[in-house]
Amino acid sequence: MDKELLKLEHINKSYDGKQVLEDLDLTIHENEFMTLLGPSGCGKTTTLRLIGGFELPDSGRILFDGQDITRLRPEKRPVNTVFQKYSLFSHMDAADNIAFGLKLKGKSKSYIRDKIKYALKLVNLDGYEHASVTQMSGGQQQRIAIARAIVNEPKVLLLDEPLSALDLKLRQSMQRELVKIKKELGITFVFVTHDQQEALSMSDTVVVMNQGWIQQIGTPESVYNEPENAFVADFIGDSNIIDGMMVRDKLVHLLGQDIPCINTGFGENVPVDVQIRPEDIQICEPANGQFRGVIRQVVFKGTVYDITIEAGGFRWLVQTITGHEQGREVGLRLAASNIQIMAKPASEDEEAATDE
Amino acid sequence: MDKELLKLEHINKSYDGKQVLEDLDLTIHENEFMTLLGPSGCGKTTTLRLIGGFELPDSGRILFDGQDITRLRPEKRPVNTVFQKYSLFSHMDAADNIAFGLKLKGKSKSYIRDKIKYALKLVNLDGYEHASVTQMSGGQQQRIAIARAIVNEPKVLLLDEPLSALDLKLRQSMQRELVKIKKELGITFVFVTHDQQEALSMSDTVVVMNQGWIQQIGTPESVYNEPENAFVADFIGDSNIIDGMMVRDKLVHLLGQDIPCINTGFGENVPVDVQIRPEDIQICEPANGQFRGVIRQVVFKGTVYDITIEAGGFRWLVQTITGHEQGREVGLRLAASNIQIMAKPASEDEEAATDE
Amino acid sequence: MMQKLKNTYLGLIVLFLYAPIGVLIAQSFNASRYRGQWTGFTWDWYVSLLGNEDIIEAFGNTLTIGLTSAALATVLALVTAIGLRRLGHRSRLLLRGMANVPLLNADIVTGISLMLLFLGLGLRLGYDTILMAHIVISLPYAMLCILPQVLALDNVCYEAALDLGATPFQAFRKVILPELVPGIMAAYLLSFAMSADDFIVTYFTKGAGIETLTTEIYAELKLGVHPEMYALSTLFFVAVIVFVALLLVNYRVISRYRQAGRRQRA
Amino acid sequence: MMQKLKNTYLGLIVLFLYAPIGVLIAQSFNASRYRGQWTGFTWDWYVSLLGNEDIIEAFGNTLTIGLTSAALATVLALVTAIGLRRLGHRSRLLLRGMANVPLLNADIVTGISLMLLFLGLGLRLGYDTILMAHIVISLPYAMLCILPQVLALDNVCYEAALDLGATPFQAFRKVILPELVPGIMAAYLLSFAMSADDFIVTYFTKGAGIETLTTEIYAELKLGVHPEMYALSTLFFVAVIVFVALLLVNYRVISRYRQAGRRQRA
Repeated sequence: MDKELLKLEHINKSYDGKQVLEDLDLTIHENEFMTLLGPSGCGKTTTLRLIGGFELPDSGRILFDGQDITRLRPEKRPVNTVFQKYSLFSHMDAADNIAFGLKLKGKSKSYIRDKIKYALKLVNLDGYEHASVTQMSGGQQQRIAIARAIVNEPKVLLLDEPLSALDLKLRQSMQRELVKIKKELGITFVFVTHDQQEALSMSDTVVVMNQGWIQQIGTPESVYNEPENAFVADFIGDSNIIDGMMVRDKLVHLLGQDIPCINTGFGENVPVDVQIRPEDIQICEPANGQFRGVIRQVVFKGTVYDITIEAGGFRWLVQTITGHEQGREVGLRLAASNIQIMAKPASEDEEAATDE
Repeated sequence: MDKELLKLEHINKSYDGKQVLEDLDLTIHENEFMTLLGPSGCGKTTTLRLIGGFELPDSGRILFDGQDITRLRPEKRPVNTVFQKYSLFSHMDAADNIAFGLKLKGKSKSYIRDKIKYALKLVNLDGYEHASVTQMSGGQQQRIAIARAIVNEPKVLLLDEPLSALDLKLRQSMQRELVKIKKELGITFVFVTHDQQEALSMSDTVVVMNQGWIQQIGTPESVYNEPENAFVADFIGDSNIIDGMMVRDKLVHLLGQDIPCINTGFGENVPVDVQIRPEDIQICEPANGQFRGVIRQVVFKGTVYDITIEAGGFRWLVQTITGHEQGREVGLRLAASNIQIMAKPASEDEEAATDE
Repeated sequence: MMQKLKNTYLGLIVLFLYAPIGVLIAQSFNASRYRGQWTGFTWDWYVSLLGNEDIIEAFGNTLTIGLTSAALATVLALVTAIGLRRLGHRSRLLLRGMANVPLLNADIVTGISLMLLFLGLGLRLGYDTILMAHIVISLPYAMLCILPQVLALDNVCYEAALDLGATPFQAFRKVILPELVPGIMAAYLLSFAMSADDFIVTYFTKGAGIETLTTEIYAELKLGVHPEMYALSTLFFVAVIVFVALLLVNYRVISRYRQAGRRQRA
Repeated sequence: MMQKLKNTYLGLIVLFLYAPIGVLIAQSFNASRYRGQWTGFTWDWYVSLLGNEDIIEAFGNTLTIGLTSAALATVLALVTAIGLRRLGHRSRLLLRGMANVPLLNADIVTGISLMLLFLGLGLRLGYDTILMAHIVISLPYAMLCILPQVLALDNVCYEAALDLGATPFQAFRKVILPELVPGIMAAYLLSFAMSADDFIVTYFTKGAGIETLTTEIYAELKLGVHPEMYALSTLFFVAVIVFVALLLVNYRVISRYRQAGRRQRA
């Protein structure tokens, strides 16, 4: 990873007596695509607004390239923001929107014209200079917002759920475009979203947040495959999360069975959370399984079947490519490498998110 | 399948000179969960409204249990409807909403009270008799709307995208509940949606519609695995759809290669559309593949990786459980049973839906 | 500092709007007949009001004309709004525009026009002509209250009622009408306010021998200084306050419905 | 059949609203001084209007008072609305309510109150007092136009401007103010209409020797039948039509913005 660019140290922030961020530390590197991911109210947007300068922390520091910018006004910071929506100036056309920041900085006309042309090309809106922004679709408006931000050549581009107002197909194509733009510009992106799919498919680094705490920082693969606690496991993807007991290294006691796993270092006879992804469970003959159970429900989802199996007193969610017959008795097998052991949460903040 | 209950014969319908339904025939059986699936403007909602009596066909007949109900007024039909949204009477509480139809029919007070209690229990809103419907969440409101419809003991319940206003998690749990309610009541459901996932996971029969035509009728599995044309293949799930040529039975010419398949009866040297699901493609060493290509993009999606591979002049979408390295040369293998051959569309209506 | 300046400013605006009425109220309790000299507090002017039969009669006229004209204007507005609902978009816009013109027209022009019309039709100016004139001036306001609600009505509720076995008439009476209650209430209250507040249209259409409160106040003030009239105006103002409270309650009901709608959409 | 009935009904309603003004217009072109007898078409009354210096002067007063009071009321409303924006929800609701009370108060009560206030302050009634009175009556209407737009302003645009390097003052001038133009225009036009249309408040606050168009019409009509006044009223009505056209254009602009907003949300 490149050198450190932005550093948040011991940030605390509360609104109306409610603690939104608690002793937050975060380091963002040059040229990184970092995503802050979490449910609403987890503090991800507040973190972004602190970096943008729209909020001041109650305590703590923000360093940019080693310099303290904690109390610098937003208009002086080397960052630009793409907001969730409504942020275009509706009385200006596309080109005037894009030129807004450059005109304030007193750039020359020819410089501004070239920049507008370049930015529109980058966001795939060649020739839209004089389009009225109120006539544009949601996707086009967000592209103009991106163009307006990047012509100022920020060191860091902040994106506050920029795609949340778009429909699914458009969102997916904008995700691909954003990654492309990021590569072309070679600057740092800090992206906020509550959509785990979006976070996984776009980012270099995913920061999972909940209730003002950072739950886990890692690559998309590590966050998905090796969640550090039940909240992360549950929030990202479907999961079976079961209370277990670590008997000793590489052996976990689960629903009455001792099951081999590959985790070590938890100690002996320690209560743990055990996570198994639904696609990692094999269905076999009852005699061959580690657990024996009955298929309760089979739902065809297109690519996969969602199969609910009651075994060992737990309703397992299993995903398979082939269908199975409802009511049949089956066995379940777990490969040691697919079992993820997680320490029990130290505080309630790390507990699994409950369905609303 | 049980006996025929509802029959639409040669239905034509146009608005303002635009043909919405064209010579539509559809048979709905007793106790069937039928879903009408298609993009907006495909005529699915119009079909439902014809059954409900809110529209009259320009020509054609609607038979219920053998009797012609084409011109029967909505209030006289043995069907009830759950609307998309806004349909509760906001000046009445939950119980009065549910009792509305029963009171009009002059049922006794005790009958009505029992029915309300039963219906609220069925939709999991025990004890909400006197709740103000304007204070309820979207999911609760739709449950009340379902309760209000079913207390009238319709033979057929029509559901017009009832879940489209709900968010993802709630929608999924309501899908499960609807299937449960359907089983408990044992009546016919006709469900309209544009969400293919929803259609596949709930229905006995899926009717795929586009531009006023029925494209395919079948079980969820058959519609997904054996689409009859490129529109269905593209609309339901991700697909690779490639122009091919049927050389003879069980052999198709595809991107310069002759590939074995299992389809017969297309004739010799006939142009066809070939569909391969992204999860059905195996990546192997270049030397072992039927096609040889280069990995262009790898996107981690959680359960699977979306891998874009350029091979034989086509950009293949492949889904795998394990990751692959971008830029590497690989081979692609297709099992004969995973290749779906489809006749070229007879009219433009059946062409693949284009991304907007 | 900034905050204090802002509060001072807002305070001045309120003072600006309310100082006149404050002076009026003070004057109505002033024992002296004359402005500018405060000789003590008195209820006298209010008491003498109650003994003034002309005023009692004018009050009766204001009340009955207001209640009747508001009721008729509201019914006409409701029927018109429902008629407009079924029209095409263009003709609807045109008719809405036409209904709004009288809103802006100077009251004195409306008054003269109505007088000419009534006289041209050979009517004797009196109670009936005031009533008709008040319907004409209230109707655009009543439309303003009712039309948006009628146009916003979703067909879905009507169809849901049919679906559950209601005839079209039952669906209208049991589902559509109750949904419109807030708008109808607002139209009635506003029409009544327009009727009760009006001076100039009444003045031109009333003929001799009949007065409403506003014309009575005007007539008495022309004859000389009458502190009773200050008392009457003060009572008028108090009535407005009560009235606004009623409107606010009604507005709360409307906004509760609106919020519910918004929640449904969200 | 049903359709025909409905169209007839809508036609009657329009007739009901416009018949009075039709009679007025007809009378203004009637060669006879007297109602009820049509002796031929004439432009005479319009021509004699132009020769009437009193009326030309009254027109000048209406125009300058209207333009000035509307400008001042609009500026006051804008500043007040921005002040209200930063207030808490409860005090905002209270102040909005207080600003609405004068809207409903009978004009005659407002007129008497203002007269008492001005006399109490020792002012001589005349041009200046009319101007002040018109600001007081226009201000609530101006607020009504501007406040919703100011409250609906999204902070996001302001923050986006800061983000792009604007100082808070630049952000206000270049981003916030242009977004408010439709509301400001509406407030100005409506305030002007209120000022120009007013009779009774002007009557009580004008003093001797100065007239606006409405008081001039009233004064001349009291002296006897003056067909010139019918002509003047007709012109007044035509001005209202032009004015409504202006408002509609402005409304189009507002609704285009609104639709854009709605599209963004959808």
